[in-house]
Amino acid sequence: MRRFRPVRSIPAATRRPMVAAALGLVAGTVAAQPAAPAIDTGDTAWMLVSAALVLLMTPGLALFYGGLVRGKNVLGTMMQSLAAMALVGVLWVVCGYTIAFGSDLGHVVGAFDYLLLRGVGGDPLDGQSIPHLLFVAFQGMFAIITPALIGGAVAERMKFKAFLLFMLLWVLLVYAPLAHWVWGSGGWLLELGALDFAGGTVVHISSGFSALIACLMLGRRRGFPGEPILPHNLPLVILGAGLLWFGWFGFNAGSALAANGTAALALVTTHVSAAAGALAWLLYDWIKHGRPTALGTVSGAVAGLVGITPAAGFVSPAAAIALGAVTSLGCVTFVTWRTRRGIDDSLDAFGIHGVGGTIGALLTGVFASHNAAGLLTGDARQFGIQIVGVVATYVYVGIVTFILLKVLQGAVGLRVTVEEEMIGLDQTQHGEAGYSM
Amino acid sequence: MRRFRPVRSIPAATRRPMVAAALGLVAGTVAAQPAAPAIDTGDTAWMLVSAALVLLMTPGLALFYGGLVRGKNVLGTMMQSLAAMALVGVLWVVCGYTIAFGSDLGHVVGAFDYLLLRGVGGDPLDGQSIPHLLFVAFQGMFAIITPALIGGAVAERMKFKAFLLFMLLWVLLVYAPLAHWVWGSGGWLLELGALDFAGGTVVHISSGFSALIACLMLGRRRGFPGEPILPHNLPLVILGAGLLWFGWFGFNAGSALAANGTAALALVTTHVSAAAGALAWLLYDWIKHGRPTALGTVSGAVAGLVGITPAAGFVSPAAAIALGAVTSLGCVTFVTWRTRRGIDDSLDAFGIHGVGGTIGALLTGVFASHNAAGLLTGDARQFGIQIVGVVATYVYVGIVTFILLKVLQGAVGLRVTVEEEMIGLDQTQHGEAGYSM
Amino acid sequence: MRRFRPVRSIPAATRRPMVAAALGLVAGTVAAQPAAPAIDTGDTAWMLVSAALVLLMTPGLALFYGGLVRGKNVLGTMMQSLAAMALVGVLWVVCGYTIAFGSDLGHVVGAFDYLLLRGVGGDPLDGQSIPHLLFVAFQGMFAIITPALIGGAVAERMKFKAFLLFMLLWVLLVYAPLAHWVWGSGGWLLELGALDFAGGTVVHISSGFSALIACLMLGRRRGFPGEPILPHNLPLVILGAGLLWFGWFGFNAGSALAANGTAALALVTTHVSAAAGALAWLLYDWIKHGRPTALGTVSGAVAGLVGITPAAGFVSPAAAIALGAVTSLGCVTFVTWRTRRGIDDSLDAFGIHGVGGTIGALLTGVFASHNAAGLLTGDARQFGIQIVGVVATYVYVGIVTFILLKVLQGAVGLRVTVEEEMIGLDQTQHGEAGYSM
Amino acid sequence: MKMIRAIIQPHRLEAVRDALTQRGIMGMTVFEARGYGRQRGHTEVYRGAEYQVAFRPKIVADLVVPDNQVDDATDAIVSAAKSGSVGDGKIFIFEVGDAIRIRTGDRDENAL
Amino acid sequence: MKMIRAIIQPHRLEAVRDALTQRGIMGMTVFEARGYGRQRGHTEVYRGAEYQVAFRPKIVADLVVPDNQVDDATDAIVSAAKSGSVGDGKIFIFEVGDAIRIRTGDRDENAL
Amino acid sequence: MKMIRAIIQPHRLEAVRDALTQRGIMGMTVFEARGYGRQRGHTEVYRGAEYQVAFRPKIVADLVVPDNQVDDATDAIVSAAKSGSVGDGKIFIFEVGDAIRIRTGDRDENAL
Ligand SMILES: Nc1ncnc2c1ncn2[C@@H]1O[C@H](COP(=O)(O)OP(=O)(O)O)[C@@H](O)[C@H]1O
Ligand SMILES: Nc1ncnc2c1ncn2[C@@H]1O[C@H](COP(=O)(O)OP(=O)(O)O)[C@@H](O)[C@H]1O
Ligand SMILES: Nc1ncnc2c1ncn2[C@@H]1O[C@H](COP(=O)(O)OP(=O)(O)O)[C@@H](O)[C@H]1O
Repeated sequence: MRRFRPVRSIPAATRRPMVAAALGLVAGTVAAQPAAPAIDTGDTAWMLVSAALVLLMTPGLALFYGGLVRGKNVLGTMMQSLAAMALVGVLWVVCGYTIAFGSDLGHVVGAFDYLLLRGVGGDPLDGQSIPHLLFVAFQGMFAIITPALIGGAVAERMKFKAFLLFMLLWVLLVYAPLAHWVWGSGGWLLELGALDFAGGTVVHISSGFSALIACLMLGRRRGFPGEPILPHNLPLVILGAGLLWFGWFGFNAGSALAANGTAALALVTTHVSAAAGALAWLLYDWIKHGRPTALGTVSGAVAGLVGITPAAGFVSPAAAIALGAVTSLGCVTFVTWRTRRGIDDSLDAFGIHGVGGTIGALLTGVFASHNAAGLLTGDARQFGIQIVGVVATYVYVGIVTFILLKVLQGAVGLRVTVEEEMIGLDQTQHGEAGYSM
Repeated sequence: MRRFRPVRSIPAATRRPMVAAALGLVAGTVAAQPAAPAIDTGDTAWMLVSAALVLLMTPGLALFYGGLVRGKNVLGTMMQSLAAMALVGVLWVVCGYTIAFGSDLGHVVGAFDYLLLRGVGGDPLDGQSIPHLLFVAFQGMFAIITPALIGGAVAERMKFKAFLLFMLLWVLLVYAPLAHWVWGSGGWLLELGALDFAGGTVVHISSGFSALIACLMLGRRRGFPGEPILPHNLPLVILGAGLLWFGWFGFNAGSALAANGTAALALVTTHVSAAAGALAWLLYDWIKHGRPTALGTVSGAVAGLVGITPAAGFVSPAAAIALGAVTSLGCVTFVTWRTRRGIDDSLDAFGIHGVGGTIGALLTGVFASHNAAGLLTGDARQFGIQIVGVVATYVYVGIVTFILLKVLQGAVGLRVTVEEEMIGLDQTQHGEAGYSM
Repeated sequence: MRRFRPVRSIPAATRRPMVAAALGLVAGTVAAQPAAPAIDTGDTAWMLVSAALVLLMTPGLALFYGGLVRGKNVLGTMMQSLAAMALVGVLWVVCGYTIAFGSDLGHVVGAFDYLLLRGVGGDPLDGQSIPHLLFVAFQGMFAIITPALIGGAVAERMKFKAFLLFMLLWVLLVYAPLAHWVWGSGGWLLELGALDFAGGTVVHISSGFSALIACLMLGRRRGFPGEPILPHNLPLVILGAGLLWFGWFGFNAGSALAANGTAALALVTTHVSAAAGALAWLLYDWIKHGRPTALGTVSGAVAGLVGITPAAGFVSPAAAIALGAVTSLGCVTFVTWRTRRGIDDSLDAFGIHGVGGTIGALLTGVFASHNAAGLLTGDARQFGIQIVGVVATYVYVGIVTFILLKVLQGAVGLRVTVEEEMIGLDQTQHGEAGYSM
Repeated sequence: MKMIRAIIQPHRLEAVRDALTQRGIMGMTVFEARGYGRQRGHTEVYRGAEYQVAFRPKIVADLVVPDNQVDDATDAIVSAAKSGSVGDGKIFIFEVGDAIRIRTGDRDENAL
Repeated sequence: MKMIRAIIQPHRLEAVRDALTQRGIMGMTVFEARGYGRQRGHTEVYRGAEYQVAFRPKIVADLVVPDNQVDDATDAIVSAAKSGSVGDGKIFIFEVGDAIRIRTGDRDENAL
Repeated sequence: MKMIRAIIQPHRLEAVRDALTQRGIMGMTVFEARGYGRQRGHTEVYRGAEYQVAFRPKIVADLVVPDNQVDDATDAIVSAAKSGSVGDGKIFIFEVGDAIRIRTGDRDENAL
């Protein structure tokens, strides 16, 4: 809900001022405010924490992914996340933010007015109640984890150099423009009225679909799917999932940009969707394979978290249960299918983020009932808009990612040698070993 | 301090408005407030974070417990906590909350008015300054970790199916009613004036005593106590303890339900009690066994955290040091004794949570001096009330847990086969291995 | 920015009230306030969280250091951090706080007025908007991690008893007085106008330089530098670094003592400095050794975090990028040199905290532009003051640490026996094994 | 002098050690290993797919004994490690040419 | 009866096992180990310093076979484990004095 | 051709490898293991209880050498691994029937 179009049918009257304050889109309210909008310490406190929580998700992802690969690739896999923190951390401040949130150019991209954060200070943006700098930081954390998610599809075989360059270009050419479309003032999807509370399209579909393209272009890992390639350390995976669940409260409830009822709603829906997703996959494994697995449980939780992301501030807790369970079952169905088909989306970056993000984005248009309306609450148009948003994201992300990878393939090559793959990325790409005696 | 009876002897006059604001129990103040109580963004920010912190405690517990068992049971042990997140996460929203906090039925249980959170929204409850939904979320995190704690007593041998069903029933029949007694408006222990700031009886005694009953009914692990059964991964245990200490700030200081002086007091007492508990056990090991152990240090910290839980907002920092140290030494004494007696409370769920919770609940009636008074501050009656609260909890929890387990024993069996126990729960219950080459 | 001297050249007029409110040093504003300064719930919420975040850094450090040593010393290394939590947690409340923040005695130390937190309650200190108790807690977390940092230089060979006694005396005789100099009302460095936003001198230089002295007095580990002594578990190190980065937001942005624009600025500068530090070391390794390492990346992040600590609220985000990169390259240069020279600062406590803290403290005097001015913004005097602060810290810390260690060497001995060192500290000092089959 | 290599189920190690100690046979060296034989591997589930894991965890215990203790030792091992189901493991016996105790330089059976 | 010890590159294990299975040779015990020979160790970077790590990870597979299967088995291993570069590993062959299947008490080649 | 198995204290591995290298003996394979012999196990404390842990960590180094290097190698190992206290470890010597270098197919001593 960085910025969404408040629909006419906001249910509780009490919510209106909150929405207005958060968004500054209701003319009257804005007019009523003094010229210099004030900082609210409570909102600021919550957003300081939210930024920190979202940052923590990337080390959480590093653990989640790192535990899933074989021991010889644990550092190579974690390094993809670490490099995102290092590279995109800097990049966002230099020019990423302004491409996404600079003043609108043709509804598709931001201008360079905030280059190197020129003019960004402690005063809030119009309609916000937190320092502008804090908004930059919060958004910057999203820009870090999104490309890091892609690593899951290309794990155990992609050249580190290629991945680093890919992230650099992808954040500038894919992520930042998409963020502008959906959340930037003037962005065309925002103006169209697409609902994406915390990044179902911008974060999950974009990274997921890029991941699918990347893993198809790279090809399968040696040994896949013939040999079992099993996680080397599931406790790390569980820990990573725990940190993701925890950090996701900042991701989703923080997207209210204020410590208010919408944030509380988003926190509750996020939590129950994760729980329902975990429970659904746990039961699926039990029924289908005779045993409930730990990896299934945490995968289901992440699927539930992905699914609720676009919907968090728009749906009721009861709807969030349904949404989480449906997303989780959708993901496990896809994941089973892609494994049978021999598609080596190694850690299911598309299988969970792409599929889950798509389901979530569409279901947002079905279940929306708070701050907006959807199919079930009588707004069929919203569902159509959601489809437009999803399709546009797939198309744009697909084309640009494909071109980027083609260029990099020619320039530096995407894949390590067979020899390097067999020895492992830790030693060959990074000169280190994850574990020593 | 979700809801406590403010005693006559509140020491500092300055604290009264805070208590009143937080509780809405002082008639005058409430009257002075406008009809629709307002949300405070600072309080809301703190409670959003607190809910997230308490959620994080359950993955923390998974690591703490998971590291303590043998490698072949690490996932089985962590799955008990994960399943609590999945199952109780959903259950709480569906009907757990309303059983605990619905409108009072005979001082013992809540009615079904909040079924599926019907009517729960962004507006605060009377006397609170945070969205009602946020209160639900915060309370829901407590309902998750409490049954997960029980897993520590039955680790490495209980059927997963039995544990899952047990949690389901236990949350509805034991936890939710108890929460109503102590924190629900109209609950009989609340009305009696029992002090339980953040869950000494509701969380720790209830889970601890259930754990004791469960481990006695299940019997010992094969090899216990003859063979040494040692932790397979102490760094995981330490990490888990670190996350617990961190999350406990949300648990205890969050129980002030506001970002105020009481929250600050609870944060300080929680911290120093943990430190004192750690120090006491460290020194105990050193004196008794010649070497200070890492496991002893973190066990002492957890004991200190448990002990201060009912007292956090009621005692001075200096009293918290005493309370933490006494609780820790009480726990280590019991734990040593139960091991000699051959009681296989495997990870000391009763030894730490039951014993620590009992000591803490009683000492609350001794040391209370802030927002309440105790034995040392001249209110002997409070100590009596504390005893009543403790005894009532033991009796109710004991009876219901025993019946539940008997029923489950007949229905699905409680314990895995000898063969399964020897191979390990990870493979036999979950079809996975914690670690692979 | 616990307390800094607001310089004449505060750039944005809007920042003044915030500074004034946070510091209570602008007479007019204070006079305008009512007699009893009010608590701000938003500021309090943020500081509750900040205290929790800084506490989490010590378990984070335990993992960071624990993963870097050999498996036989993992618990011994983590115990240094755990013991800091236990011991200093209690010590701070008993007398540490009052030595640092009690009423000024001769500009060098605090009096005993706050012994056992006598008179410290929920009301704020002059010029603050958070409960006094919360300020105590926040400061107490700094006092825990600082001595724990020293452990990195003496890892794998120092007697636990000696380390414990050393921490006890060092906190009282080194840390608390230094904190008084820089942040205590009346402290001579504060009065001189030294800038140390969150502890570049107090935390990093003090621990780093003590670490250097300690490792020189202890001598090298057996086998160093001839044999490779490599980290036994780099995923733990990466996890620890992730928790440090996360917790550092509390450390630095919390040092604003309020949820305001300065906190937001500090959060952003902290984040980008960490990212720039990580990126710089990553590229250094790549250019110098042909491969970018995971350990280098996280070491660079920590270096960037250390470097920005004194500067966080005083510099622009763009300057923070430069500061982070320069600090990181300074650290890697020193670390390479000290290894060649055979100095066994085992985990680079001086190499990162001492060197990084020194660079950061000096660059604060160069880049300061927010709430203060530095060399580049026309205040050469500030740079001189920074040098005075750094030199005074080195001299005082050096002398007292040296004497303390000499005394302990005579009294209990500093180093374990050769036999114990070869078997490992886990077994010989703590009677435990980190990992079992 | 012979080396007896016993490949056993991991949870039988304590029992085997006890049985040997009871017969006065002290000293062994133990390895973690993975084995594969007639015993069917087990199935692991990984995100909706089942994988056959051929290797199962085993403990390998190597003990060097004088010739006259070989039967005693193998009896002890068999009795303690046997459950009757596939996968109980094997014992292999090797000739040892010489033995040296590093501490003293004692050789041959004196080194044991 | 002989024990064949194959010291191979870790990533060759699955191929070796397949090759043996194809020739009907079942049963082996596998250890993780570290080896050092002609193959140059590798360099690890640790905070600005380079260290030569002599030992490289290896898999040791021990399999006991009847005398008449030794050549077949070694052929299978060599063909599956060979890449042609230094470090491919070694095979060593040992005489086995006796074998016992713990489950049944079968001895000698019947125990395999 | 003999296989020398040295069971040593873990912290002696580097010294042993150096001593062997100095005498021109290259190549060995090293395992982590746990041992139990005369050396008393150690006590571990677990929440107020003390447990006797019989097994202690050991390194097992297997090296195959031509017959004429056996004495040289054992001398090197003994000198580097000896501290004089119980637990220093053992050396066992086995006859090796054959050796093959996988890379080249070289056999016997040429394979070393
Ligand atoms: N030919 C062999 N060579 C080496 N080890 C073997 C051989 N056959 C079996 N083993 C080891 O013995 C273990 C048990 O053997 P298996 O055939 O599964 O059961 P059983 O011994 O009951 O017949 C295997 O897991 C493997 O470690
Ligand atoms: N003499 C030896 N004794 C025991 N193991 C050896 C010996 N020589 C080599 N090895 C093992 O074989 C592995 C491969 O040997 P190496 O000389 O590096 O390559 P190659 O076999 O291609 O000549 C080593 O890493 C080591 O584990
Ligand atoms: N009979 C044996 N068979 C196999 N390994 C043995 C035997 N005796 C000792 N060992 C190994 O040698 C190690 C050292 O033996 P121990 O008796 O403790 O000391 P020492 O060699 O000094 O007499 C043991 O830990 C064990 O690994």
